[in-house]
Amino acid sequence: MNRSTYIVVGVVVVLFLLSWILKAVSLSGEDHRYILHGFLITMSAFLTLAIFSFLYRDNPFYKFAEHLFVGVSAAFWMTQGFWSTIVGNLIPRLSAGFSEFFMVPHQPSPWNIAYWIPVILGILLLMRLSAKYGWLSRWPLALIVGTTAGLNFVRYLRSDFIVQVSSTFVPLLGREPHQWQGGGAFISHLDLSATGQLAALLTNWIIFLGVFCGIVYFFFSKEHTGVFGRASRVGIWVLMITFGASFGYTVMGRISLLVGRVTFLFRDWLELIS
Amino acid sequence: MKNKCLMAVVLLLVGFSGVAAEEEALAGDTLVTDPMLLFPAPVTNLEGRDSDNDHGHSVDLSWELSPDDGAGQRSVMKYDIFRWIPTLMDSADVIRSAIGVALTAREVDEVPGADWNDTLRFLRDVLDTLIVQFPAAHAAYPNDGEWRRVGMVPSGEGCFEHSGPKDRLSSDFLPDYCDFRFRVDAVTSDESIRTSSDVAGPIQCYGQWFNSGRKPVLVGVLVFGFLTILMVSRARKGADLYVRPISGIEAVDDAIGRATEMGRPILYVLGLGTAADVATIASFTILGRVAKRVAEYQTDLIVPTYDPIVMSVAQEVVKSSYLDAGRPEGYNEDTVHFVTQSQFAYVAAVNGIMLRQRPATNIYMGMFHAESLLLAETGVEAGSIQIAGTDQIAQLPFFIVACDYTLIGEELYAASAYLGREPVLLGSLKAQDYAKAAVVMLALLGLAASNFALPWFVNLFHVID
Amino acid sequence: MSVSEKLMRLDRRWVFLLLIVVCVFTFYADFQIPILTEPESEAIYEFIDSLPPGDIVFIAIDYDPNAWAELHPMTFAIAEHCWRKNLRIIFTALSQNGPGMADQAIRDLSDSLKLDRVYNGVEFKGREIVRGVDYTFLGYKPYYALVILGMGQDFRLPFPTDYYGTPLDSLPMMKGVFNYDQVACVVSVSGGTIADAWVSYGQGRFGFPLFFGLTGVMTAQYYPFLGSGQVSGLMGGLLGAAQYEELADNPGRAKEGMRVQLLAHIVIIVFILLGNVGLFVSYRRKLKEGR
Amino acid sequence: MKRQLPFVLVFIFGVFMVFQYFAPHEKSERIYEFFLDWIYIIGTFALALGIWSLFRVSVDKIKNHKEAWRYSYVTLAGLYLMIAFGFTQRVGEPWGWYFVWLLLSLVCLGSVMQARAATSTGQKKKYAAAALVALALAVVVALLDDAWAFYFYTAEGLENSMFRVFFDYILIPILATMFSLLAFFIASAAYRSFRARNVLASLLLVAALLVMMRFNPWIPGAEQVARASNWLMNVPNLAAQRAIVVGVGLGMVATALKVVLGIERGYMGKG
Repeated sequence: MNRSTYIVVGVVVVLFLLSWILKAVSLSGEDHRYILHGFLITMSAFLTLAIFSFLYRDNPFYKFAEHLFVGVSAAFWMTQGFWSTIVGNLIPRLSAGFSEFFMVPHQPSPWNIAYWIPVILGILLLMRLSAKYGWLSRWPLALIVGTTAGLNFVRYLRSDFIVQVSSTFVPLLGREPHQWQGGGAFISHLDLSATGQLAALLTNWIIFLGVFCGIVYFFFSKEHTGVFGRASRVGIWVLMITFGASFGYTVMGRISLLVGRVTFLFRDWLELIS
Repeated sequence: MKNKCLMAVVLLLVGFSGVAAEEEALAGDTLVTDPMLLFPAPVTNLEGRDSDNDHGHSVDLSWELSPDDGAGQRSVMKYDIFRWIPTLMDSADVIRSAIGVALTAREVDEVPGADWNDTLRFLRDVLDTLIVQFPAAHAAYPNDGEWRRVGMVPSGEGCFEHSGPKDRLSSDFLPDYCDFRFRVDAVTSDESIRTSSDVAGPIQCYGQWFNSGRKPVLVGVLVFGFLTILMVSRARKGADLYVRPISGIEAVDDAIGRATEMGRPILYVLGLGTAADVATIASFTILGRVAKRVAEYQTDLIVPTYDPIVMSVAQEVVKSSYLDAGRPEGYNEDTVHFVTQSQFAYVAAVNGIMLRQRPATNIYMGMFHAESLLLAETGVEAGSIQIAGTDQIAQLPFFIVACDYTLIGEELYAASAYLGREPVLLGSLKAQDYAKAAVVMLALLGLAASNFALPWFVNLFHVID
Repeated sequence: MSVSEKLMRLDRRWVFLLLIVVCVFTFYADFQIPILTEPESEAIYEFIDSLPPGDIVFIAIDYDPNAWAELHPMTFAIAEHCWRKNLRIIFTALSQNGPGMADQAIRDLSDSLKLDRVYNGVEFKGREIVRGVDYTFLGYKPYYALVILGMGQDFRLPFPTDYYGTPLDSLPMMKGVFNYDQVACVVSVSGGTIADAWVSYGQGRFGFPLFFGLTGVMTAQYYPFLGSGQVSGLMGGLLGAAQYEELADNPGRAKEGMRVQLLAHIVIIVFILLGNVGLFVSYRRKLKEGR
Repeated sequence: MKRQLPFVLVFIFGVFMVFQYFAPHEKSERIYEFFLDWIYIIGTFALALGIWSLFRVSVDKIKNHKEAWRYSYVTLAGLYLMIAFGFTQRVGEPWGWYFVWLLLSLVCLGSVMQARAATSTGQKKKYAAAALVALALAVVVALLDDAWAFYFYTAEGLENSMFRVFFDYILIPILATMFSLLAFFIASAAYRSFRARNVLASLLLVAALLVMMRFNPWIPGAEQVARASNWLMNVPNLAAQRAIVVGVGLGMVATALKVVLGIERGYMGKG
């Protein structure tokens, strides 16, 4: 760290203290722990700016915020997991004794014995820390992967596959399904207004062809040449249009997040706007 | 202490029998027979049967509307559904409420003692013994039991589903395998003017072992499973299977080479998925391949992980790749390390790695959410070559914009097969393609069907849950 | 370095700077912008608007505080609309860090309902919003998929008591309300994969009308469900919320936010155009040199 | 055995889950619920692995003075503090010596680190001594001060206001700010890569521009742009999404099947 760095750090520290004091003073009216809260608000403002400073370039403040964030969040999730899952979910099922120790209502049931299995598996998982019995940790993995794989197998077959297929059954000849009364009727019913039958049909056709070409693009076991190639080319075009569109669509959400932060800085910290 | 609790329970029993009595007054079948009044015609053909495709505890009732439904003076306003309930079930209810009281008592009890638990255990045993006797009690119809209203439907409706929870502790628990008897009253605007139907029953409810509504899925499972197994076995026999080149994957090897030349590490990000997510599983296979190359070229590999289980699996994978490459000594436990299970803390840390250790190549494969662009843009800033692949459609645009190569959706899964070049994996890829062809075919047929009035075909795909 | 190259190789920090400037500027500038509504959000508005008083709307506040900026406006707009129409609401908060925020939101809402207001020319008298009568807040339970399934059986399975510990049976509005059958529609305002669960575990199994309020990034992903009829209408990001506010004639956070949105978008568009101008010019030069 | 048994288990569990989907019966339901619970519980056990790994890496950084090693102290401090908050609880109204105690215990841990990292035995001794002193003081404070207490046996810790405070004032701000960086990155990414270099890039560009202008009331033909972008989101988007979803869906189904059948084994460490 060279001299300029020290100066910058020094300035920031001074500003921090200044903000703390001012904040505490301004809070001292309404709440009695104003010193603590002054510090906390200043702290979160500091952290916010530290992260933003990353936009300029990597710097000690960002490093500080980053490392703090990692440590705190890791601990947060572990503590949460312990209390909510182990104590909240498992202990009451294991034994009355444990439940009393952890002061959670015991839930007796003939099936409770089954809850020792995850405990054993969990311990097996920890085995991976030992070089000798590490291989035991594969059993719990087997349970997790196996069950989820089985679940995914049917769930996606149903929701992503069958439903989506059946929903491509769109009318391409008439406004409503099941109403093909032959060419004459079709022509006579055709109206050309923007919301009319023709428009609806065109939409359906485009959707259908889009899906078709898209699926063609995802064919792996056939060379993309000739008609097939052209179809897959159209497919990738459709994909690109979609990606462009949803990119543009997302911008808005991201800006709102920024607004949220700026609001915090200006209203809660600097109190420049009400 | 224990006696105290039991006292409380006993008191409760007394109190509740009183309540039960009041209920009777309300519920018992009250046929006012006054010649001056015109009673509506009763409903006919009252039928009940166990509801389909469920776990039991539910009965479907249906009947033909009373002729007076919605007709002038004697108009029927609603139908009351009655079930014959043996008194035994009341005592069960009492026990249940006693259990509830005991539970709350244990909550507020400042010194939690085992005796509350004993009481609860005792009560639960009593409840179980009672529940065991339910079928017998129902069989005893019409002795010691009474008709209770279990539901009502407005006039004009000729069906009712009488269902309860499967939890035997809840008050409206509906036992399986009991001979229920039902009766429907046609009620006029004046509650007291009603006509009862004939009694329907005995009707039992029970759970099914097959949900017939899901046949289409079953067919799908069977067909797809068969297809895969067929293709894999063909591949094992050594049928050569073409897989079109996937640019992103071609690039991986060059990227590793580049990193070696520059003497800079390779960053492999497995994303936010759990070890069971398909994307992550595919990513593991790719990681294995990358790690093998890295081991051969003696380049550094950094794999920060988000999920501890993913971490342990990834360690397995990398370790065995180093073994395959014949450089077990080159493997270091901390190559794959855990960061934190918080999305943005993870991103912050990975961004830090990118800017400080300056990896020559960043590979993102797996499940990504909002962090995708944060990672990719920082990677650009750090001047790394970036290869991404995810099945999260929402994140594809960002990878496509910010990375040099992107595996779109299914390409990620295909990649693992393409890399491994193992016939079995290629075989299953082939199976997927056939399935896709089938999709297109079905879609075309379906279109034809839906346009030329063949609803039965469309209905084949209708999954009832 | 030539002008065209400059245009193409601008340091990205200029973009950042300009964005910040715009963002801050809008806080102080005071101007309004018109909002154009779209059928996706109109679908929701019209459905809710057409419900008779007393019907129950199920609003799932399925997001964490970090999606607050985008999704809160939707929750506010819809809930206020419902209450102004004397509909009753069941809230849940199926997202881990959500409940506290949801609770606060409900309080704020019921305060704002005390005021008399005029929407679309209709005069609405302010009234007291009573817990258990006008709404029930069920709160949070882990494993949302299971919760959604459970509520299909009976709300009392996952939530024997509401968020404040009151047994559901002792809440007036929950009398005779057991599961989705008694609910007019479900609106899931969601910032994550919970939306999927609502489709596959909720609507897929119990077939109620399902509406989504989604963050901008998710929206595109959920259009297929709109097409396949599994979802009956959706609001995408702040714009969706603003449209609802426009429809309900209830300008709030979203319309406020749209001002920043507009300027920020313009900034980005301008930069994109600059880049392409640079590209175009350099092409032209290459062509010239080619000759 | 070592290698095969896991795959047998995967097969059994996988097949059961498939079976369960078709069997609404109460018994199959119950087992299904068990499995779901188990997974969460095992996952929590795994967190311990993670924390251990994080700890090891940080300590290693400090020991070998790797890149930005000083900051690893911050990580460890954060880790320790948050866990401490999770298991302690204020009893009296003021915090008493709580923060002093935290500080002392931090100092203690810090000096232990230093002692381990130290090269010369002299330094080692110095740090070890410091650690012991700090530890002793911390114990004394913990014993004498009754304004707060350890809670190893109830979730009271989570009620500890400091746990909440750290969540609200440390985690949430950083999290939200990291998230909001996206606003900038999305802009720079758009500027850098939305260039009409070739057909695909142009399509990307045009679509994006159109959608980004959709609610801009000041451009000519705002109505039409809005309608056009709406059409983009509804028609081509719908088509592409569906194509990808079908592909991805199939891929997932296939991979799931491969896993259940033990064809895909990469995830168990056989790259």
